[in-house]
Amino acid sequence: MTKKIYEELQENCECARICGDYAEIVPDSLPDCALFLKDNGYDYLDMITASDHIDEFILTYTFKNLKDKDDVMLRASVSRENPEIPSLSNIWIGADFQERELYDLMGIIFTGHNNLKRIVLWDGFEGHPQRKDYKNVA
Amino acid sequence: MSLRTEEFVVNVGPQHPSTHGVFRMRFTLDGEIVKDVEPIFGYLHRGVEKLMEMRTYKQGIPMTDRLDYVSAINNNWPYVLAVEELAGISVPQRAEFMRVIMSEMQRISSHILAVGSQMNDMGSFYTVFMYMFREREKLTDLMEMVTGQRMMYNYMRFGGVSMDFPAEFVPQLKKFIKVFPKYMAEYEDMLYDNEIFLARTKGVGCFKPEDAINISTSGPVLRSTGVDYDLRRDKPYSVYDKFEFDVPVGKNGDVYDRVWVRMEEMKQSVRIIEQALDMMPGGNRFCSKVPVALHIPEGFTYKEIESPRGMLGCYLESDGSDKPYRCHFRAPAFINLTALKTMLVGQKLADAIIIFGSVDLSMGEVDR
Amino acid sequence: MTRHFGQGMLKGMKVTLKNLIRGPITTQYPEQKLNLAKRERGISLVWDKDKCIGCYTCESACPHGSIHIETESTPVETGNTAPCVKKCPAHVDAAKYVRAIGQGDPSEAVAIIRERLPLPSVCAYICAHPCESACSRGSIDAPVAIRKLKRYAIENEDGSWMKNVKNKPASGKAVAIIGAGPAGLTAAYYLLRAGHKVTIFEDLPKPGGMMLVGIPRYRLPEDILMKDVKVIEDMGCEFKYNTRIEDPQALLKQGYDALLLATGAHEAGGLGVPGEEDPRVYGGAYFLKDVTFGRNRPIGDRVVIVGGGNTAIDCCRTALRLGAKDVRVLYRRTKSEMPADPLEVEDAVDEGIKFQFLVSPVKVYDENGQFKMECQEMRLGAEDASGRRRPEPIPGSNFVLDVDTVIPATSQYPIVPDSFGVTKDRSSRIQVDKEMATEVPGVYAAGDNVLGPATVIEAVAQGRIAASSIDKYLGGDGNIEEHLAKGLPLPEREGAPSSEYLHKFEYIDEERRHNTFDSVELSWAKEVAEAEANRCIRCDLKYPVTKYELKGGQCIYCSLCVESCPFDALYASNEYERATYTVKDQTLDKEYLGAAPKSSYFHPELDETLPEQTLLLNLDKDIPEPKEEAAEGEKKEAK
Amino acid sequence: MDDAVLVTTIGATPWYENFWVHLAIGAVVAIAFFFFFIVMYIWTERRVIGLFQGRLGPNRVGPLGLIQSVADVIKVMFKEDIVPDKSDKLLFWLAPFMAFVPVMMILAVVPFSENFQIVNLNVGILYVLAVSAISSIGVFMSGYAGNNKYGLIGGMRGLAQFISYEIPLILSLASLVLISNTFSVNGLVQAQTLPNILMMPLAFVVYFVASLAEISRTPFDIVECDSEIVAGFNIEYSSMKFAMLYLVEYGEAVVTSVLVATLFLGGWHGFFIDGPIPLIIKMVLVFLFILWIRATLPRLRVDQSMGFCWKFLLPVALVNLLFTAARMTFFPDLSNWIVIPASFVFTAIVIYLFAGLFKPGRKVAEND
Repeated sequence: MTKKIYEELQENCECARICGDYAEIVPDSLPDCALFLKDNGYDYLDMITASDHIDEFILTYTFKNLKDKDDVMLRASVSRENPEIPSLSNIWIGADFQERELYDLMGIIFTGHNNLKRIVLWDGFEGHPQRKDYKNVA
Repeated sequence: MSLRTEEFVVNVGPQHPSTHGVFRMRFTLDGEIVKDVEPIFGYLHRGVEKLMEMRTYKQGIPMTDRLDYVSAINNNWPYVLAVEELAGISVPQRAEFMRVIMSEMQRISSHILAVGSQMNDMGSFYTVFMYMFREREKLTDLMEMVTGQRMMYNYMRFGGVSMDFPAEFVPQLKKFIKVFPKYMAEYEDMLYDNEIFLARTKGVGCFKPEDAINISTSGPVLRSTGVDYDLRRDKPYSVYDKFEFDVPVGKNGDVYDRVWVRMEEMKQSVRIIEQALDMMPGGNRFCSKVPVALHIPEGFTYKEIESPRGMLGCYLESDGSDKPYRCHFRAPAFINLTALKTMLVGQKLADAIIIFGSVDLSMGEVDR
Repeated sequence: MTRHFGQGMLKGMKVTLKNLIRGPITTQYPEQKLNLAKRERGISLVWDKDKCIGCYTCESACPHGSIHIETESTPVETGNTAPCVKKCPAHVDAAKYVRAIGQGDPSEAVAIIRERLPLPSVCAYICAHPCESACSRGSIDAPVAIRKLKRYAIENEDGSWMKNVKNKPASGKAVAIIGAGPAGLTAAYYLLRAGHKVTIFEDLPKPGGMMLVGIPRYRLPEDILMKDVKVIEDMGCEFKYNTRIEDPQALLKQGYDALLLATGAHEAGGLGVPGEEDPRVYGGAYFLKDVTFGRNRPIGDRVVIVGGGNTAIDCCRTALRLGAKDVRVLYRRTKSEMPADPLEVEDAVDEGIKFQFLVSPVKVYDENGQFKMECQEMRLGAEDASGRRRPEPIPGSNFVLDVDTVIPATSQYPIVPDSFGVTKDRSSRIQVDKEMATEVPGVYAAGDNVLGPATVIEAVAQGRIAASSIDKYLGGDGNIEEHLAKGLPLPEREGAPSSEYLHKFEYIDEERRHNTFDSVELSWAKEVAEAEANRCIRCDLKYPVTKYELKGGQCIYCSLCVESCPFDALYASNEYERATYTVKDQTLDKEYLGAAPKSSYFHPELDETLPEQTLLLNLDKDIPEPKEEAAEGEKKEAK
Repeated sequence: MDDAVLVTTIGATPWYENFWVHLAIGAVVAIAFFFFFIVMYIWTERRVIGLFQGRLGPNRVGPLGLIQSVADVIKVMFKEDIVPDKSDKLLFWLAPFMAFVPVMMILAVVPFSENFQIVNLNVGILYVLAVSAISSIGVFMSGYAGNNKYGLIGGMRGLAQFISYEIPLILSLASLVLISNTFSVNGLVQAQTLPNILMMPLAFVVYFVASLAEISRTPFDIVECDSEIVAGFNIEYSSMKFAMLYLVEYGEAVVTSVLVATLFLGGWHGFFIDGPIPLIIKMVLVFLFILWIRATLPRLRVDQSMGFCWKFLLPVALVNLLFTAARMTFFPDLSNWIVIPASFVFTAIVIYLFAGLFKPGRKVAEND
């Protein structure tokens, strides 16, 4: 019994596909899906993470509705050649550091992020250590 | 002739008495007023998430201790919950209660450290810090009695906990719980009415609820602004739905409210421990039988618990082998730090240090 | 707005003054800590030389690879029995025969099996393999597939075990056995070996008892069953089929000197709810028996099986093979508490059978032709005596299922008519003493009619005991041991046992699996079986450890190794204080530790290099008798 | 004994009456007194604050750790003397002396007993104020010379605090001089048949709080607050120079407690015997009270302490001076029994009225 919010999400952002307790979306439609959620009470961006599945990166976003105590999960997959996805840091300031960390460790470029530099590693570091194919260059 | 003034940059750098760990902030100061702050991370980055991909599930448990080393037991919980859900392991009732008791004790000792070092940042030269550490020492003894370790407990296992409570533990814990509120009253005398404490904390580092939600802060930082959200009550995991406890919520999100929320949470933890001790079933089933090198079918899950610093989550992906495919921890302190800029800019240097201390971060979790 | 003119500060200063008067409650020195439970975990590890068998488990369990072990390649006999042998009711020497397969000699393996088990082929297919649950390799990654290896052995053996069979001279006595189930056949085999004449009375047309009717053909093909029975027939046992004995004691007067009742437990338990006498409620055991003889009633498309044991799984997979479209199993507890064999449950799930947990039937009724069953959701409450959590119904959670047939596979019980003349307990199981003898002299009983519904291997074990006591009763010495194996040299092993996690079972293709009763599992090739056999860490042997080293600096004292050791050869000692100094690499050994009673340190000669303790009390000086900290703390608070 | 006249003839008086010999002996006694008490104060502070905080304090070196501070001083002496390269070498070298010497010079005026005083200046009070101002310059000089941003901030804060708290200090002394109409310190002590604290409680409060700020002790130790600006002015110093700056802090504590004891608690007047012993007892009591404050209170922010000085201490000191002047003109020879209760009541009224001015913390939306 998928949640009501997912049905609404599917009507508004046409590219969302519901499976079980999370929604698969196309990367470019991420901002308006997020805005849609924000207007319907899911205004707390909980977590952004990414995992490297060799030919693609799967990004997972979770949102919370603090009033009705409900969670929503969005997942988007981004190809390995150009790992681009619109950034949420202008809607949620909380996304700023998490996106920079993913850029730093996973090498995913968040378009529209105003200060996308390495957060955890020093700037001269080449390569993205969290990737599966990262050979220890040093 | 106009006096030419110039802003200068101060590195409140990795070696600084009140950065609670290896953390550097580059302040641009105009005299005493902070114009801009730029946090610099990475001094304690050990790549825990990459290391966990090279270890089996069980070998990953001691790694999670090293995340937020101030409240080590709470780190095990989301990881263990995630693995239990993916592998379909059931946890006996007694183990659930043991987990609750140990993590609530850990919450008290973590809040003690937070409030104690907060007072020390304000200059009361370790006095309140020392009194609180006297209590923390008793708690650490109790923890050592159960787990054998004082800091890196490595206590939780998939399907329960690693060891049963020894016989002397429960009476000692009951005695501690009876004595602790008296000591708490002592701290409150020293804190709440002290004019200088009020002068330094009331209205300092105000933080509006909308900002708190927008910056997705969590834990005492979020609750001090008036947003009433606590995972233990709103999205109960384990056996938290069996206890009744109330969630302290601040009014105007300043340093005073954060200290008040932490002190109240300590009292609520004592209440939870009392109820847990009564409700704990007897017997000696503290863990269900699970092989050491567990093989988990393909899948992913995201589990969250309420750690003393906020919502500590573990996103786990498994691919059927005995090693996690991807394990990401949502570190509450790391995300609370994004609130640093909105809180600090415009404050004085002395206030900036206290506001930064009230966010209560532990660098192991921030840098991972 | 209260006026602040310093009264708050004074309150604070009162507190500091109170603490000044209270005096320094500084953190006590560890030695003075009173109630520290004597079980500390990770401070310094102690390794027990004689318990350790060199299985390298702790080395692989350590997250930081700080344990380094070197063992000799030739093992040593230790004489302690492996856990799998202890757990097997018939004490089949599983460790030995798995080693034999590992050394590439399946016929030797069959010889070892046959020393304790006369029905190897049957057990190779359907044994409940309690040995695998006790396998210490199971606590590492996954147990060794002992049953599957037994199957590989019986398929590739050349029957060389027959050569050193020794039959005792004919004793001229005759024994009558009622029931050709596992217990009966085992007893017959050993009594024939002991030289007695044996006739078996079976009321079914074919031998096998529960093995024939209780277990569907896709699990146990008929030719495998007949292979074992033929061995017993060739030994001269006389089978009388389709003869139902009403008064067995009368046989004692017709020239039989002893009697064994091995009638098994064929009666199926009911649903236990109103409306169950409807013909569409088809008892589990009867359903399987009718399917075996091809005389089962049609079960329609929607079949619901109630129960969680092996019988339930057999019924649902059989129903699927009979063409039922929607097969569903209801069980009132959860998946982890199902008594059925987890591998069987996995196979059922693979075949598309739906499982619904925490559900139990309320009543069954017929509504204008459509058979309906009302069920209720359950919730697991507190744990009862047996450690399993008792399901409690959730009021108002009833829902109705449209079904064609309901198969209750909850429990089975034996039927022992009074004419047998033996005392029975409440659920009509025959009371026997340790020697399997009933109170009537010369009359013995074994198998499910004594145990209630149990596994084949337990029936075989009881059969053995009955055979030796009957032999003693008939004047023999009661020793039915056989020595068939020729004995192989102990296997060499360099370093750690193979750590690859095999466990690959191949099955026949999907379509054959759903419609036919062919055996589901395919057998293994030679190298797959030997690879699996070499995963065994040989608990009854010991590869003496020449070097056991713990890198002190690298060890993080998480004690995962202590928990991973299947033989408790590693434990954490509570030398609290000394371990805090940086410790160079030490070779750990229990004797070494115990050497210097005073110094609780790994290396006694390291003691001199230790800097003189300033902060902590010197261990040699007598530590002041610590006063009861809690009470004294209490006194202070009360003051 | 009338004022000593500066007699320079040699040989006319016996050798012990000779001025230069008298001066030499006095100097030796003063310096011995000064250094002995500095070392004792260091030990007392660490020990007493330890006891306040429920711990033992140094107890390893010598009986009860008495020789601990001596050991510290010796240790510090042998440390390497690092001079930062871009620092102002001359000022860097001069600063410790500028800070340390004036503190010692104040002792010249302090009367240890009826007739033993190194120099009996008749303008003793002015001399004390003038000399103590110099040491504040030394502090700022050390902050500036070390070419360290923290040092600079510490120095600036120190300068601001010393200058602003100088004024209430002078005004409270002025009211003292009014009563005993003499500037010489010995004269003041002789006039104190009853300790001045009873006659002038308000002056005592102002003087004590102002001198706390002068020696930058909690709650005003913003000069060298280690939680914000690491070590304030003496951050770049090591070995001998650091020892000097470290002794400056305790030297000022010794000098302040001596001055408070002489000016307000009746100097060498004792119940049974006069002379140095009651003076030393009073001095130690005053220092213990300072320690008690240090163990409890957090520190104020820079602007709060300036605000406190200008908005609270200064008006109170002025009102006190006005009240004393009025009393001396209209009823100069009022008996003590009326003066003491009247001045206590007056103190209570003034503090109560002025407390309204000083609300802790900024205006917060709700009232707590």
